[in-house]
Amino acid sequence: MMEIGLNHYLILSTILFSIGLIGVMRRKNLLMLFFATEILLNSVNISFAAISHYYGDLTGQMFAFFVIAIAASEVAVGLGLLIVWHKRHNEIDLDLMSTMKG
Amino acid sequence: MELLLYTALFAPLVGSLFAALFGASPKTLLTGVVTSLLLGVSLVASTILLVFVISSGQFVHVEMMTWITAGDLYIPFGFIVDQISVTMMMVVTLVSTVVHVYAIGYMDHDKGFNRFFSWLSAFVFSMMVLVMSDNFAGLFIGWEGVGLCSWGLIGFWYKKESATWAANEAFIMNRIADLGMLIGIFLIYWNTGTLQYHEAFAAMPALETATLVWIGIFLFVGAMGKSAQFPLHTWLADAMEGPTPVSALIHAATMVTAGVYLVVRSHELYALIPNVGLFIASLGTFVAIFAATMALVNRDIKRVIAYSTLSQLGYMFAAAGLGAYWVALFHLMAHAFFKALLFLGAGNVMHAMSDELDPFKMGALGKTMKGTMILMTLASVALAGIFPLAGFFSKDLILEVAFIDGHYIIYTVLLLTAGLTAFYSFRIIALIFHGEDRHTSLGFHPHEAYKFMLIAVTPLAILAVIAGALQGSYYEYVTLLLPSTEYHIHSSLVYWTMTIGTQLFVIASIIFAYKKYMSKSVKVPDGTSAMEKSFFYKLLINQYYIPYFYEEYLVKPYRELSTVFWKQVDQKIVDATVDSIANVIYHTGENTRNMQSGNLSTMLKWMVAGLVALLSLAVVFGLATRHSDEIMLILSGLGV
Amino acid sequence: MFEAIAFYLFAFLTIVMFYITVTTSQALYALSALAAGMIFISAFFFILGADFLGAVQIVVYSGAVMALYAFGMMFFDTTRDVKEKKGNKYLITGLATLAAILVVVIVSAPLIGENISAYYPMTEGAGNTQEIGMVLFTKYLVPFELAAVMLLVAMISGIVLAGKKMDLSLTLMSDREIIEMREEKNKKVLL
Amino acid sequence: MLDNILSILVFFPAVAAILGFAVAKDSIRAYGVAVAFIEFALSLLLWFSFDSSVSGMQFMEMVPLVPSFGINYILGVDGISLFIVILASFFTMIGIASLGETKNVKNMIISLLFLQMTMAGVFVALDAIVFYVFWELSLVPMLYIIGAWGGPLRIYASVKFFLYTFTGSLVMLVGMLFMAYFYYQATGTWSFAFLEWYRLILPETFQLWLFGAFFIGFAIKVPMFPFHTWLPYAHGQAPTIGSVILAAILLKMGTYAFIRLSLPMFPDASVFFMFPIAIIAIIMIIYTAMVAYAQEDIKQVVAYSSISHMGVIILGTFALNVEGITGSIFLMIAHGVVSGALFLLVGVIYDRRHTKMMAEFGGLASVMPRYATIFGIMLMASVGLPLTINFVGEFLSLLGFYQQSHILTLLAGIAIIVGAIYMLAAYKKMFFGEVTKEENRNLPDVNKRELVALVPLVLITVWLGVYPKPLLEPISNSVESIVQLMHDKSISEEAKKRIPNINNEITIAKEAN
Amino acid sequence: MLEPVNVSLESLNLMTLAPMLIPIIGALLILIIDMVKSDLDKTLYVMISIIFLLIDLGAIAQTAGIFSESGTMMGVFDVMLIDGLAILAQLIIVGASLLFIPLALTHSRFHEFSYSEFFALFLFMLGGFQFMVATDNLILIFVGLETSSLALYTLIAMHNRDKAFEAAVKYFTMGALAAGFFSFGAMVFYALTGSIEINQIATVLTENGFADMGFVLIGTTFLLGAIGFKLSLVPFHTWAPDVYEGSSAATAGFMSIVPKIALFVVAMRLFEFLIHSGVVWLEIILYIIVVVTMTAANIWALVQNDVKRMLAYSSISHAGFVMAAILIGTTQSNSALFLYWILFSFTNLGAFSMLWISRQKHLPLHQSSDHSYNKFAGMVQTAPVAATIMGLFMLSLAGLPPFALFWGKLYMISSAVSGGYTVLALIMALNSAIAGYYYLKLIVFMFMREPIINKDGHVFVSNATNPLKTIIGFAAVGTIFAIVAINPILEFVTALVFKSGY
Repeated sequence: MMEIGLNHYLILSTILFSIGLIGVMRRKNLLMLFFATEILLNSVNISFAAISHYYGDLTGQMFAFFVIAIAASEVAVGLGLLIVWHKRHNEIDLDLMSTMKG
Repeated sequence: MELLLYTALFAPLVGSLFAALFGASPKTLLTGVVTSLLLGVSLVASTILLVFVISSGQFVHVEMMTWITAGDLYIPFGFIVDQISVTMMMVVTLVSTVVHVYAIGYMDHDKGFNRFFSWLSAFVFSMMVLVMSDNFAGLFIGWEGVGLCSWGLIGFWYKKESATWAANEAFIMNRIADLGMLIGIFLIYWNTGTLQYHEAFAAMPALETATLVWIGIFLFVGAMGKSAQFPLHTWLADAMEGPTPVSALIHAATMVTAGVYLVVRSHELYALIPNVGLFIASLGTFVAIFAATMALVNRDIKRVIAYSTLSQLGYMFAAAGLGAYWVALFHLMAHAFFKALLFLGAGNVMHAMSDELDPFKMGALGKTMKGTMILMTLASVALAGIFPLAGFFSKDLILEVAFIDGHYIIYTVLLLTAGLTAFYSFRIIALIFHGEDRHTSLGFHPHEAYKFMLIAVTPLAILAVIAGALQGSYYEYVTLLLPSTEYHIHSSLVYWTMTIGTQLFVIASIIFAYKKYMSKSVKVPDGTSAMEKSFFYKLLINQYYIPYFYEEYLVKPYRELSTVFWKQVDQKIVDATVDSIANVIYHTGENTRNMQSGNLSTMLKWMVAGLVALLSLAVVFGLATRHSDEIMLILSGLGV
Repeated sequence: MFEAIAFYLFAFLTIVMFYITVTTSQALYALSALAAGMIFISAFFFILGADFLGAVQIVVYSGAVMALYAFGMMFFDTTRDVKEKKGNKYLITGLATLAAILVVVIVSAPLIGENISAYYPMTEGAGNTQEIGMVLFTKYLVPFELAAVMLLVAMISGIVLAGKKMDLSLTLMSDREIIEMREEKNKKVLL
Repeated sequence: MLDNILSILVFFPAVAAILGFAVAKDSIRAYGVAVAFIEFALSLLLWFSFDSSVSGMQFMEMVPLVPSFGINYILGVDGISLFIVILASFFTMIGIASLGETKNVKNMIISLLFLQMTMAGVFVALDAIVFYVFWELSLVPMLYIIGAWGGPLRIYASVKFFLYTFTGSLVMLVGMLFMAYFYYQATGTWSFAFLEWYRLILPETFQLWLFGAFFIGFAIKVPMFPFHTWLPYAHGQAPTIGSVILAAILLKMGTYAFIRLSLPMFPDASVFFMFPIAIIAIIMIIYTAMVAYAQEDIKQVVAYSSISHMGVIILGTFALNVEGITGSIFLMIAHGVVSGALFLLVGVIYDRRHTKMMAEFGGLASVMPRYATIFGIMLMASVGLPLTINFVGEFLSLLGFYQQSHILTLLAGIAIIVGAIYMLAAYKKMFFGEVTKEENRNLPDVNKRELVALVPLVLITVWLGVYPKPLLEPISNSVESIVQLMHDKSISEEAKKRIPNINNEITIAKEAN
Repeated sequence: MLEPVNVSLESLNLMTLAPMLIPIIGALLILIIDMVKSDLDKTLYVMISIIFLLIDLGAIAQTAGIFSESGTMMGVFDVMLIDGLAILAQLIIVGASLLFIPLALTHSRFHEFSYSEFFALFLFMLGGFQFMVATDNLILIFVGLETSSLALYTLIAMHNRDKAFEAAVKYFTMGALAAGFFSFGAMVFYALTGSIEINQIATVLTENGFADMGFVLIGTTFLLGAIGFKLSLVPFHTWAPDVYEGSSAATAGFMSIVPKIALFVVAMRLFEFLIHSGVVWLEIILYIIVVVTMTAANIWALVQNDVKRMLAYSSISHAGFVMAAILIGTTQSNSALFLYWILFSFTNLGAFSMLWISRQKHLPLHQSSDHSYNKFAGMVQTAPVAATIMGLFMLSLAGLPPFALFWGKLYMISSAVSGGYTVLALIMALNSAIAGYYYLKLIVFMFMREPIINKDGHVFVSNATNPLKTIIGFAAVGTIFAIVAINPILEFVTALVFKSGY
């Protein structure tokens, strides 16, 4: 228990990941939704770092590094879309974004 | 000889086609004349062939061309002229020639004159094919051919509902019988490997009896249809809707006797299976009396004659069934003559009475229509079997046969029938020609038919008189082919008592008929008289309620069942199932499409749900790994 | 010992922070909670000796990303409460916890990591950053370059989408209108 | 020329159809007739250069399409397919010649020519995939013809027709692929060639499954009870020409396929399924005949009657002896001629009165005597009167099956009774009795254009009824080889007993009794 | 202290990079041109893109040549992996793009094409896809995936109307979630094996005999989620219909082909070894997913009333159909996958282009959406040729012989049969029967209905220019005469697939 093993980190990141999932599912505000997606990516990063630490292998950190990069660029595009949408409708509520269905 | 054969065969066809050319166009006397002439030619040819066959005692056998060949099946168009077929040919050509000539006069005013002759000659052609063919398939061609023609001729006046109905009835009933015949043919083929008469019959003795019995029965079923034996007899009476010459030719002289011909033709078969023969004989006897009774009370000349035909056919079958094939054939021939004569006479009467058929409305026509009266009386006498006319020889012979073979029941019944025959035939004679004049009051102005019509029928009259004399010589040549069983009652005493007894019995019933129906008291029945109320009268006048039974319990159910099949089964079940499958699929789509709500967070939920589902499956699998072998079993079922 | 304390502490903190992020109805709280959470995560990196990663985490996230978001928030003025009609709460939490449990169930099983040989082992006596650099510019050169491209793409996208040119849509204008617009523009240029 | 006459026969109409787009509307009919005539002449040429004594395939052609997957373009014709091909081209010709439609007739004729291509293709293809291609392709023009020129329910009818048959044939396709895979396992090379497949002897279980797969495809096409319900709609809605081609040719694809594929490839399965199928056939015969009797629409009567006749064909096919199969093939042609003619005749009256309800008519015999006569002849042919074309086929089919089962044949024989019943009843309703409806009083009798189509059919009906030899001989030859093949291939004792060995058929037959 | 590493250029084997770099260079060039002189006409950019794509094709052919000699090659520190799959996939990607890019030359102007960035992004996206297929390194796959996805989101949004934005946002958000899945899955595998290179993972896992089955399954699940999202497999498909409807017909057509083939290759690399090393669970899962995807998508497509949306569902169903190949996992099935996809790209691009050229800017009243069915009513009378061609594509999609897609279906089902999946084969066959209905529905509308309001047929080709017509003609010819090409394609594909050991 006091000895922190890999599993601790894995479990932690799993928990964080599911928090992210909760956010993804319950957020109706687009911006908040993006926050949740960020959480998803970050939670994974933790375990990457942990694994690489416990294996003494750098690949994990590499992956984490790239994940960060990806997250950043997603933010850029996401905000772009957000702005365009907001310009048009002055709101970013998902429930009002369902003209196509069936 | 071959040429003659072909002439005899195809002359009627030519005539028919010729008449058909004018089918749609208005009446031209030409057609009638030409067809009659061509039939004359055919008659002459047949006669020469007859002479040849008699003189030389050998056959004319030709094979025109192949018809059907498949696998081992080989069916040619082959024709044979031997004693049997030549007899039939004579009967057919002779009667039909007469009828043709007669019809020229009879159909004088009819719009469908040309059509009529076309059909009539076509009939003769098919009849010739029937009797001349040398194999069962050819027989079947003629068999169906005459069926077709009789359909066309019964329904000749197609505007009359009753006529067309009768036509269809006749056709369909014959079809039922034909099925039996077809099966018989199949049996013959698969057992003997051929359909040629001589080969097939040659092979038959080798077969076991059961098969032979089946063959015999099925063939006889076919015969029953054509010869209107019980229970397929109803169509014959209805067939009287057709023009009278048709009735004379088809439903008295020729077509209806085809059944008898078939039995005679395959005597070698029936000789092997006497039990079936006995059955045939019994049925024939039954029909004989059965029909005679119906004839007693009927109030339609033609129907009366039709029933008498039926009963005479019964006689023939009785004879044939008892193995006296040549007798049957002989009676067939004789009967053809006088019955045709009778019909044609009736035709004259109809004409005179402008198609009135109820004898009670006539009476005392003898004054205006002497010729006809003489002819019909002659025919009736012959029918009744008074010495020395044809009927006597042929019919009494049958009685003797029955007696000698010791089938006393058959004998008695037939004897009784003879009496009935005499009674009803003279009943109508009396009603038509003698007694009070009942028709003028009803506004009929009868007149004698054309001279040439009377002249035309005289040959028949002559034959009806003298045919009996030919018996000896006839026996001579026909038994070259048929089993020559001489029928002689050994003690001449018995013989004479029998013969004279029969004669007396018959004469008595004739006198009774005259007494009953020449009296002044006879008047048009109005359903009041005690007799008409009596049960038996009703039974007979309604033909034992058999047509009613057919209508109620066969025709109607069939019609209703068909409708049920269509409306309920086909549309409500079969088709509905197919459509419902499609609909189920479509509606599944309709109902589930709102899963795609278009709302983003719903979509995200779906994704997560999918993930979770997979994860839980993963756990399940993790647990299930230890049961992996069972799982593999299931998967193999899926084809994994 | 120290590690354990640190782990549990930061674990607790991150969980709380992220929980706030996804639950609060105050955009501002959410944002700050997210930022805090990010920073705490970088703490894990430092614990695990991935210093470079930690640094990047702080810089990129609490720097760039947060800045972007903050900018975005000002833009939308989401300081006010974001009203969200809740979806089926139970479903959501249910799904999430189920997912968590399932994963945990399996993950908590000890991992058989014996025969794992490090492909890019950490070399003693070299700083984490150096090692990273070494691997990054040899093995992961291509991904790195591609990541650069990706960022470029992201940048272009951001510019294009947020750009003024999107304001009037040629897609929705009939061709005639487009022509007129063009002429308008040319006039302006001439004047 | 003769070396690849089959290819010409198949693709000439298609090419002509494409060129047809360029022809002006008003003269397209002449163009169509010309093309169809040339096609017909070609098919006749095929017949004359066909050697009736040879039982095997003739005019074989072979072009590799996808050699790596064993798909080759193989054509060939034998006695079985020859006459159906001729029939197809013949009907296309008279169909176009007697075309009544005027609404964009151009599309109609072009699609007819395409249809002609597919029909020819199906019957001469000797490679499963090529066969399948034409088989499926034939749906498209028919879909268009029904859907574009049909009656009020035309779209429902056409789509039903398409999907129903499409589904069936997809199952068949799986069967084909399985067969090919089986061949691959046996020989190590892929092949879809029928003649290759013939040489394959499959274990009985496989035979049963594959037979089933193929059966679904064919049975829907035939159509066999209970898959028949698309047919009444298709016929009821289709324009005259559509019904004619459908009844005359397209339905034959199914029965032809049974003979070409199912029997030689799965002899044991054929024997195994003989009685079930025979029973289905009998149901078809009697049940549909009764349904036909109940109809009020003359066209529906003919439609159901053709289902009933198909029943006889199936029965003959599954007699598994030379007589039966020969009979069934001949009956295919016969039924093609007769039902085609009947549909044409229905079309004649429909053009005049724009109704097909029999109650609307009555007494036509006096108004249109020529029409009545021709109808009568065709009716008698359909009823199967001797010396008409149908009789030969029905006789042989029933005769053939009699060897297998007496009682079933007796039941099937009821066909000749029920057939007479509904046909005569219909004829009576339409032609006999007094003319009741005013508009019927002065209908014009059949005109030249219609006679052009009808008279040849009448002649054929009688000619082949009297002298079927020229057809029967080649057919019988080819059939004998197939039956022999089946006998040699069959594994089970039952099959060996049921399927006659040509060399001593009679003795076998004797044992059977 | 770290000693400096020295690497020889040969060992880098830079040739492997060429095909990916070319489009990227092209993109940069476009950007530069735009900087130098703005608002040049789109035709210029189209042509530049085409040129670079052609060069790219050449480069791929080059690599193909090398591959055929020396077999699979790794490059640049073994990150790049050029094998048959990579080559085939790149050929399809670039080829399809060649068909797609000229669709920008429409008659009426649309917003996206007024940007030079559009073309730049397009080329970047291709680069991303090419990287994805030409490696087995999860990092590179991930980065490539994101590069192309981000570009794609933007392309969709640039159509610049509400539906387009909605589509982009939906796609983007779900994409982000999918990215989360992907990284998690990769993480699990990394945790398992200490490597993120598929073949390493495979070797390690097989060494320890799948000891931690649990971990494997989780990893697979998450990766399946991510890949399934891109391949629009049920239940990860929900984005597809909306995105297809929202984006322009051209983009939709492109989306139905190119991203999917890239993902198929990834899936093939990833799942093949799992299935073959007896992860029965995955087999079951894939079986279920394949069947459900095919069937459900078909059933939903039945009830659509917009052609484009219908085509969206239909391409979902096609994806499911093709996914079966990965489930079956024989050489035949894998080559069937490529064959199918080549033919599919012809037909589908043709169909979408037909929609594209009939795109109106302002909808008449009777038309609920851009391409609602009743828009096409009676088309054969107003625009016969167009109607015929459209019908042709529909028939081909329905798998009617002898048109292109039939041969794909044929070979695919055959591979199922020979793989022992007879039941699956039957299900596939029956599904094509269901699919027949909705393709037929359009044909019925075009050929058997009367026009709603009798308009001239111009609307159906309003958007057409010669380039577009050429493209459509090309697709049509390809669809009709596919049969002549089947054999060479099949042999080529099979050879490559077999040589790269799948």
